[in-house]
Amino acid sequence: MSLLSNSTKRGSVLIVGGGIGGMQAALDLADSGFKVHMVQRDPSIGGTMVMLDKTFPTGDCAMCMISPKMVEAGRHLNIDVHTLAEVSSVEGDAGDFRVKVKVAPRYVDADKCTGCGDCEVKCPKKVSSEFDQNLGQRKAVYSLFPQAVPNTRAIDASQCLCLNDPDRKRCRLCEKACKAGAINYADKGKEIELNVGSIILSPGLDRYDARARQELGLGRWQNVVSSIQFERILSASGPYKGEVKRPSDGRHPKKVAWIQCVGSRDNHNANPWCSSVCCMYATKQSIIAKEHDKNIEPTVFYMEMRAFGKDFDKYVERAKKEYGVRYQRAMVSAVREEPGTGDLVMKYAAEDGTLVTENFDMVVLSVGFQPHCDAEQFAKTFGIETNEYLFAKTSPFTPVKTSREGVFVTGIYQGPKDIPETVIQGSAVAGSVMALLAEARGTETVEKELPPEKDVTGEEARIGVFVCHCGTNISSTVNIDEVVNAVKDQPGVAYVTNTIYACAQDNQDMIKQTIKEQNLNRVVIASCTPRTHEKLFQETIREAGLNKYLFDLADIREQCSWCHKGQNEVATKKAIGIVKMSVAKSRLQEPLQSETVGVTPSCLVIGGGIAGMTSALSLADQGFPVYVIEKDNELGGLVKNVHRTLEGLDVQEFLKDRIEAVKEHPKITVHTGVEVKKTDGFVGNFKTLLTDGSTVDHGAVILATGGVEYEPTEYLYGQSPNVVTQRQLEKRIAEGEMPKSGERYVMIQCVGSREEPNQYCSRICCQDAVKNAIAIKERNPGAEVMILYRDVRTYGLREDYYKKARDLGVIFTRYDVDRKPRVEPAGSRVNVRTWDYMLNKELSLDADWLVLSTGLRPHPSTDRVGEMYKVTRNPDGYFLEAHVKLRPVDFPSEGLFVAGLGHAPKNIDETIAQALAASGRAGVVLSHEKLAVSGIIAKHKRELCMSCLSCFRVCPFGSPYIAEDGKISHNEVKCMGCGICAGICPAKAFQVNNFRDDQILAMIDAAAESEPGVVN
Amino acid sequence: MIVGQQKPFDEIWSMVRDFKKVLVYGCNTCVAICHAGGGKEAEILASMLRMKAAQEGVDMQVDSAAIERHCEPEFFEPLDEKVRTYDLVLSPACGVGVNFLADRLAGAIPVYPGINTSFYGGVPEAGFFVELCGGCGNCILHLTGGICPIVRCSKSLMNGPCGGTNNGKCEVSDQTDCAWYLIVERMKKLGTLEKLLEVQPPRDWSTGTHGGPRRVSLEHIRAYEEKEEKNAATEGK
Amino acid sequence: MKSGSNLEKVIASGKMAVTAELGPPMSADPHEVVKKAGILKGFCDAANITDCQTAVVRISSIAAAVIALREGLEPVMQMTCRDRNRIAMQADLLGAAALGLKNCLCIAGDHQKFSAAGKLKGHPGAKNVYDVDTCQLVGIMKKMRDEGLQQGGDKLEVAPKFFIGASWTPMGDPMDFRPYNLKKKVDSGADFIQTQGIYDMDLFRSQMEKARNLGLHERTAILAGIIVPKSAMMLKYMDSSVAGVTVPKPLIDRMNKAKEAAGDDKKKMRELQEQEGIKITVELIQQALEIPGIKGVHIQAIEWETAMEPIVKAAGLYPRPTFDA
Amino acid sequence: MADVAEATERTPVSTIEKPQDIPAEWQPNVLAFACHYCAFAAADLAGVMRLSYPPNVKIIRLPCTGKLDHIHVLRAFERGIDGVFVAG
Repeated sequence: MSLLSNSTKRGSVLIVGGGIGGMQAALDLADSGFKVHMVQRDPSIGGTMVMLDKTFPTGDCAMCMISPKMVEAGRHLNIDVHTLAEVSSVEGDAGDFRVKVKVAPRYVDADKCTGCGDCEVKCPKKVSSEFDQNLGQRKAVYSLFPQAVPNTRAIDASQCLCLNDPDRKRCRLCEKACKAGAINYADKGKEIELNVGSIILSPGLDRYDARARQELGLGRWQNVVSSIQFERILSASGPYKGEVKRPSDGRHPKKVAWIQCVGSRDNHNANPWCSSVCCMYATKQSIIAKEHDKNIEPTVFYMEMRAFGKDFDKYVERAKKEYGVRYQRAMVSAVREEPGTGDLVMKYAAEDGTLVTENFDMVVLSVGFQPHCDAEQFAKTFGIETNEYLFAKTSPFTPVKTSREGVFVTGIYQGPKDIPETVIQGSAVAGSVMALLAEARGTETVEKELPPEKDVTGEEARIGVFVCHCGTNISSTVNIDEVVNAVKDQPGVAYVTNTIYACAQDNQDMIKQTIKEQNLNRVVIASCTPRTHEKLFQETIREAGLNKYLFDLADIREQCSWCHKGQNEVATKKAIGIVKMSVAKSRLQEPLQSETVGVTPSCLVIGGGIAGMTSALSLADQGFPVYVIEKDNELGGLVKNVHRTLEGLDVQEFLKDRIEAVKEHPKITVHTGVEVKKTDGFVGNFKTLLTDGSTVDHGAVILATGGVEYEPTEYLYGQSPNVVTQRQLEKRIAEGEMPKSGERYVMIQCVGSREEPNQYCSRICCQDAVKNAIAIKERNPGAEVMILYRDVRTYGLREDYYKKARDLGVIFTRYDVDRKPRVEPAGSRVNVRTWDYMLNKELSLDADWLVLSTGLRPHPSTDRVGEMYKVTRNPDGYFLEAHVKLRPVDFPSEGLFVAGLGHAPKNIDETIAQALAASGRAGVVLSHEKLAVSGIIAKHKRELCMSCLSCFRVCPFGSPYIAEDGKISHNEVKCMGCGICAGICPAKAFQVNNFRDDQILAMIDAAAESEPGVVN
Repeated sequence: MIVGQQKPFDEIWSMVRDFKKVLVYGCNTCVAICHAGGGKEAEILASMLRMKAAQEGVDMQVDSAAIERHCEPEFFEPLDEKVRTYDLVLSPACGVGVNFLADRLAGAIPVYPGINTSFYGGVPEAGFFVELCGGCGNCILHLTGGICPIVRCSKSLMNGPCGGTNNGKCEVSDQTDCAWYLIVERMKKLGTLEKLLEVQPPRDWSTGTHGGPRRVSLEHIRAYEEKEEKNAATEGK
Repeated sequence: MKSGSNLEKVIASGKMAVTAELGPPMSADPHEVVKKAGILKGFCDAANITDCQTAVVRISSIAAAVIALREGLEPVMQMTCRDRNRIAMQADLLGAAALGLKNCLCIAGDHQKFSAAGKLKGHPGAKNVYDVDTCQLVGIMKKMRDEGLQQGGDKLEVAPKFFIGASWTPMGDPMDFRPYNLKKKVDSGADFIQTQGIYDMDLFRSQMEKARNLGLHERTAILAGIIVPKSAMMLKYMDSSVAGVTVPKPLIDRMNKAKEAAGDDKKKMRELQEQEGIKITVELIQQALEIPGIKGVHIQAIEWETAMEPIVKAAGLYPRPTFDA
Repeated sequence: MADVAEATERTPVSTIEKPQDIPAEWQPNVLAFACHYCAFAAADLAGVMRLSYPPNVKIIRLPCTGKLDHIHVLRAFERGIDGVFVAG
């Protein structure tokens, strides 16, 4: 990497696109000392993921996972979010780019608007909502979706009555409704200049518009919907509130059909690539639909079921067995609407070729991805090359680097992929930027200076209570004055008042002022939910010199006024009860210090394969010393016996460079022929003893233990010389031994995969088979190649190579798991008999070479290493990451990361991306001298404890431990404050800060004293 | 450790219902570890009794307290007067504690047991207790590879197994391992199986409860008191 | 001669011994014992009188044995270690000898919680004794007989002459320890052994071979225990939940075939199964008697004493040998 | 260590009336213990979507329902709370 010689590097980054990939990169970089400018075209960040209802394979709800990240990004001190913004021009080079950004007018002043939504209620102009895919409606003044970040409203200039009236007289109802005076019809756009060190492109993709395929009837027949529309239908906050209904007559559909590969894997008027995610989201949608409504009968029409990811095959098996989803291997030629009923008639060819027409109540088209319409211009603006399909051009060895130095790419703009891979690439780009701008780390970020903390220990409680109107959201239902009067004379309350918008800047200043004037030592604010606003108010009172934990937030909006609209008298009584409970708790609050713990800025990498080496190099470039521990006597790992990538690049060459770079890098120490003997410590402070006797102090650990190939026992492997594995075949092709003309090669897929007890796809074997088949055919067209497959899973942009193999004459024949091919020796050749579903006959093939596509297994050392670091493995023996979708590189306990085959089978480029991601995540930890420990943790009183080990056995984070003196001690750094120890402790030796038993009992007493609400 | 289980609440209520002022007096050692009679459980039991009394319309005041251990007199001292103001002490301590406090109060007020004290046991996992020793006063674990046939074999056989084993389990219940099945396996692993071939003679059970209540007096600590006791005993005769 | 009992004489004469089983009733009326003794007489050399089998209260073994003796059927009294401590045991043994009983089988006895495997209430709350176990009881009886001494060491004026028996469950687990288990009983002084019910003949042959390798077949008389099956359901029950008994599938299938043959006629179904049961018992007896080291069979026709006659005759073990006084 | 948790003077025990037939206008006073991450978040979402439900319930936020202690539930009942709802 060419390092810029003299000009100083900028310590800031521009991120184009605020989807989950952009957000992950932004948070990693901002948390490790880099200023982030995020440019987003929509009025809110969130991208495609926020439109989804649930995600596979766990069924977690998308919004619950992404909204904490959006709130964090929205409020982060070092992340500036520019919405309704687009980059117009880029100059400069890596380390120093000058970027012009055009910001469209929003017509709402972000500083004043509190997102209360009163304007939206009054706006008369109804418009079809793009977010709800035109199934629902929004107003001209709108927020993209309820949990939008920033939740400042925006006015759709093309729809607003006033903005379309040249002299701005018409309507103006939103201006009247807005108490904060935030509406500004005269808002002009503006252009801003940013000077950044690096650019990350994560613009995401568009969805294929299925109307181009008229024969499927989207846009003509009402009950044909796109898959993203069906996501909105399933979503509880969607147009139908989560009730699965037909758009035509609102009836509950019984027979629902999904049609796969709409717009993907199809050359005429669609896209040739496979969009990678449709098979899985169709399976998920059919499961979730079935969960919503038992008598839905889902059917998925598909060519090949591409469930190649971790636990994906298990998910599909569950769909079949538990949810009765019917998978029909057939392509649907046409969808007609039955006149009068709105039902849909479909024609397709069954397996044995007979034509079938079948009626369905509803049809969902699984549409794929395609680049934005302005993708070509987008690439020109940033000066990067694209491949022929307008995706950003990258190499499998540098999957997140574009052709222009300093400009990186993450997410589906680099190629169709799933959410975890996008999040991995988000952290990977962060890792790469940290390496590029290492010396500029911390130069542009700001730390907030805070006044000294007032010591309130021992003081009588003087509580200040601020009851908020939240515009009309609370005051329209709860009588604020009644609440103020009811709380005024509560013991410990020194001052009570009300505020219009507690979270607005002016009200915040008023609160700080009052704390000083009234000499308050506790603050209770009665407004909205602590989940989004607690941090904000804690920082406010901290700025007034008060310890931030002397604060409690009474939720009288989401949990009172909003859900008891129209029952004012009852809601007011309940609000009083809620505020009294907060006051009761506040009286017993004590100031809490959040300790910090030092960080040893170095990293241990276990495993010297591609993953380990890539992580080591990236961390070393960031300036951190790295210790690589390799069991064998030389670096390289499994990739040692791989010659070419699918794209034909020389892997051995690349491997040699990587090993060279690792050996020469001054910051990397390599221990070969060595294993980890014993390890101890926690994030920032690990101490590991190696088998060669040396010990290493380090702040983070990356587990890159890798995998091994499955050694087959079936299909005569080992008994006949003509039976080889793909790896052995590749070696012989590379050494020129093969192929000879006239030879016939038969390949069998899924050997040792996708069958109990290994019910998972090893993901690389289809690529290997297609790669070798193409190599054979190109070298000697006379040679014959037949591939016996169950599902060819050449996902994403690899689809081209599957087509190329077919064009070169490779014959693909399907077999079923319960009618596997049978192999017998036949003189100097091998006879393979398999059932051909198309011909409905058994084929008998004499093959010169039988090539087995063998799967992958976790490396045998995975268990031992997992045991030592107390990280769990899934039933297949692979490491279990903290969260399948949003923390695919982390482990539940801090400071531990995973990369490569140890996590799950993956291709070389995906391993490299995950390795870069692990170095990015580790970089976040190691970039801090000190790690703050949250104040809300459990505190342990040793003098009460009799070491009965109950806590030791139930703590999910392993923070209680048996100390040298044989008694239980509590490691506060590992504690997450869940309080399970406090729940079980027979001696009450554990209490969780701010959730102590006496505080909870005080709240219970307060709840009991206030009479229940009366329903009228 | 000593393991016990709280008595069913109805049984406790039927014992307590006729009293006006009750103290639930927890012990914070063994019975707390087995979540049966510690300070926390005493508080919970007191709360349940108060509510039961209210439901039955019985006027009863129920308080809870707890001390470190009920088997050492000095721990009782701080609460001695307070305890005497009650007309019943419900002690969820182990049987030792109930006896000890009852002797201390010497009939001033009744002391009722709150738990059923059961056995000396191990705690293989949280909330799971298994009996491993019967306190027979004459240990023979060296003969059986560390597995006690007296307590873990339902028939305390010294020359087992009997005819009642059912694929490794005892005839008494299919959750109970046959001790002798385990002993044979253990002795095989230790390579001393032939030791089991010797017929063990009939045991001397007098060292256990069959020999009457036992006491241990450490001469190097209380030589003087022992002399006193001997003189008192000889004078008495 | 150790005790001079008829059973001892048969064994000593080298002929195959046959013992039967007589379960005394849960009643004070002796006529049940008399009736059963009458049926069994002549078809066995001696009949076991169970001692509160499955820990269920019945006429005591000694009393019922004496009744059987009076009816001319030689009894084998039983003594469990469950109900008496060593003092009561020795007192009862002296009493039994005084009343003329000569054979005694020492068994551990079913645990009181077992109580008839749930069919009856029993006394699960009773306090058991288990002061001594089977081997130790055999040792006590040997010491009383051969040394005229009580277990505690005091002298007996006249020593009781007993033909000492013990039980053996060859296929109970741990299977590989069972031969040593038998050796301990023989070392303690067991003169004859009656095994648990045998159905899996191959397994029993391999266990007997191990017993022979320890030389036990010359030091004691091993009688193979055969339980007469009355129905397929009984066979399945024994296989699944009677400790130490495994029933090979072919036997169960044979019984099922017999049952189905009767169609749905209840009465015929019972008869056909009983006939098949007797046929199976006879086959098992013949196979058992061919095993080297086996000195006889202990036929348990539980609550079906009338089956003894057809079985003993069909097995060619009739008439039983008799000896002048 | 030997703290005597005095019987509560504040609300004498006997005022808790015995369960007779329920008078028409009687309203239950319900208390919920909700885990911060899921149940409390669900209660918020109900508000965001303006779903309406009876106002008889008040929510106490816990870091995790694992933190709940028996005494919390019993204390609620003793103080006259009519129903406790734990969600997490």
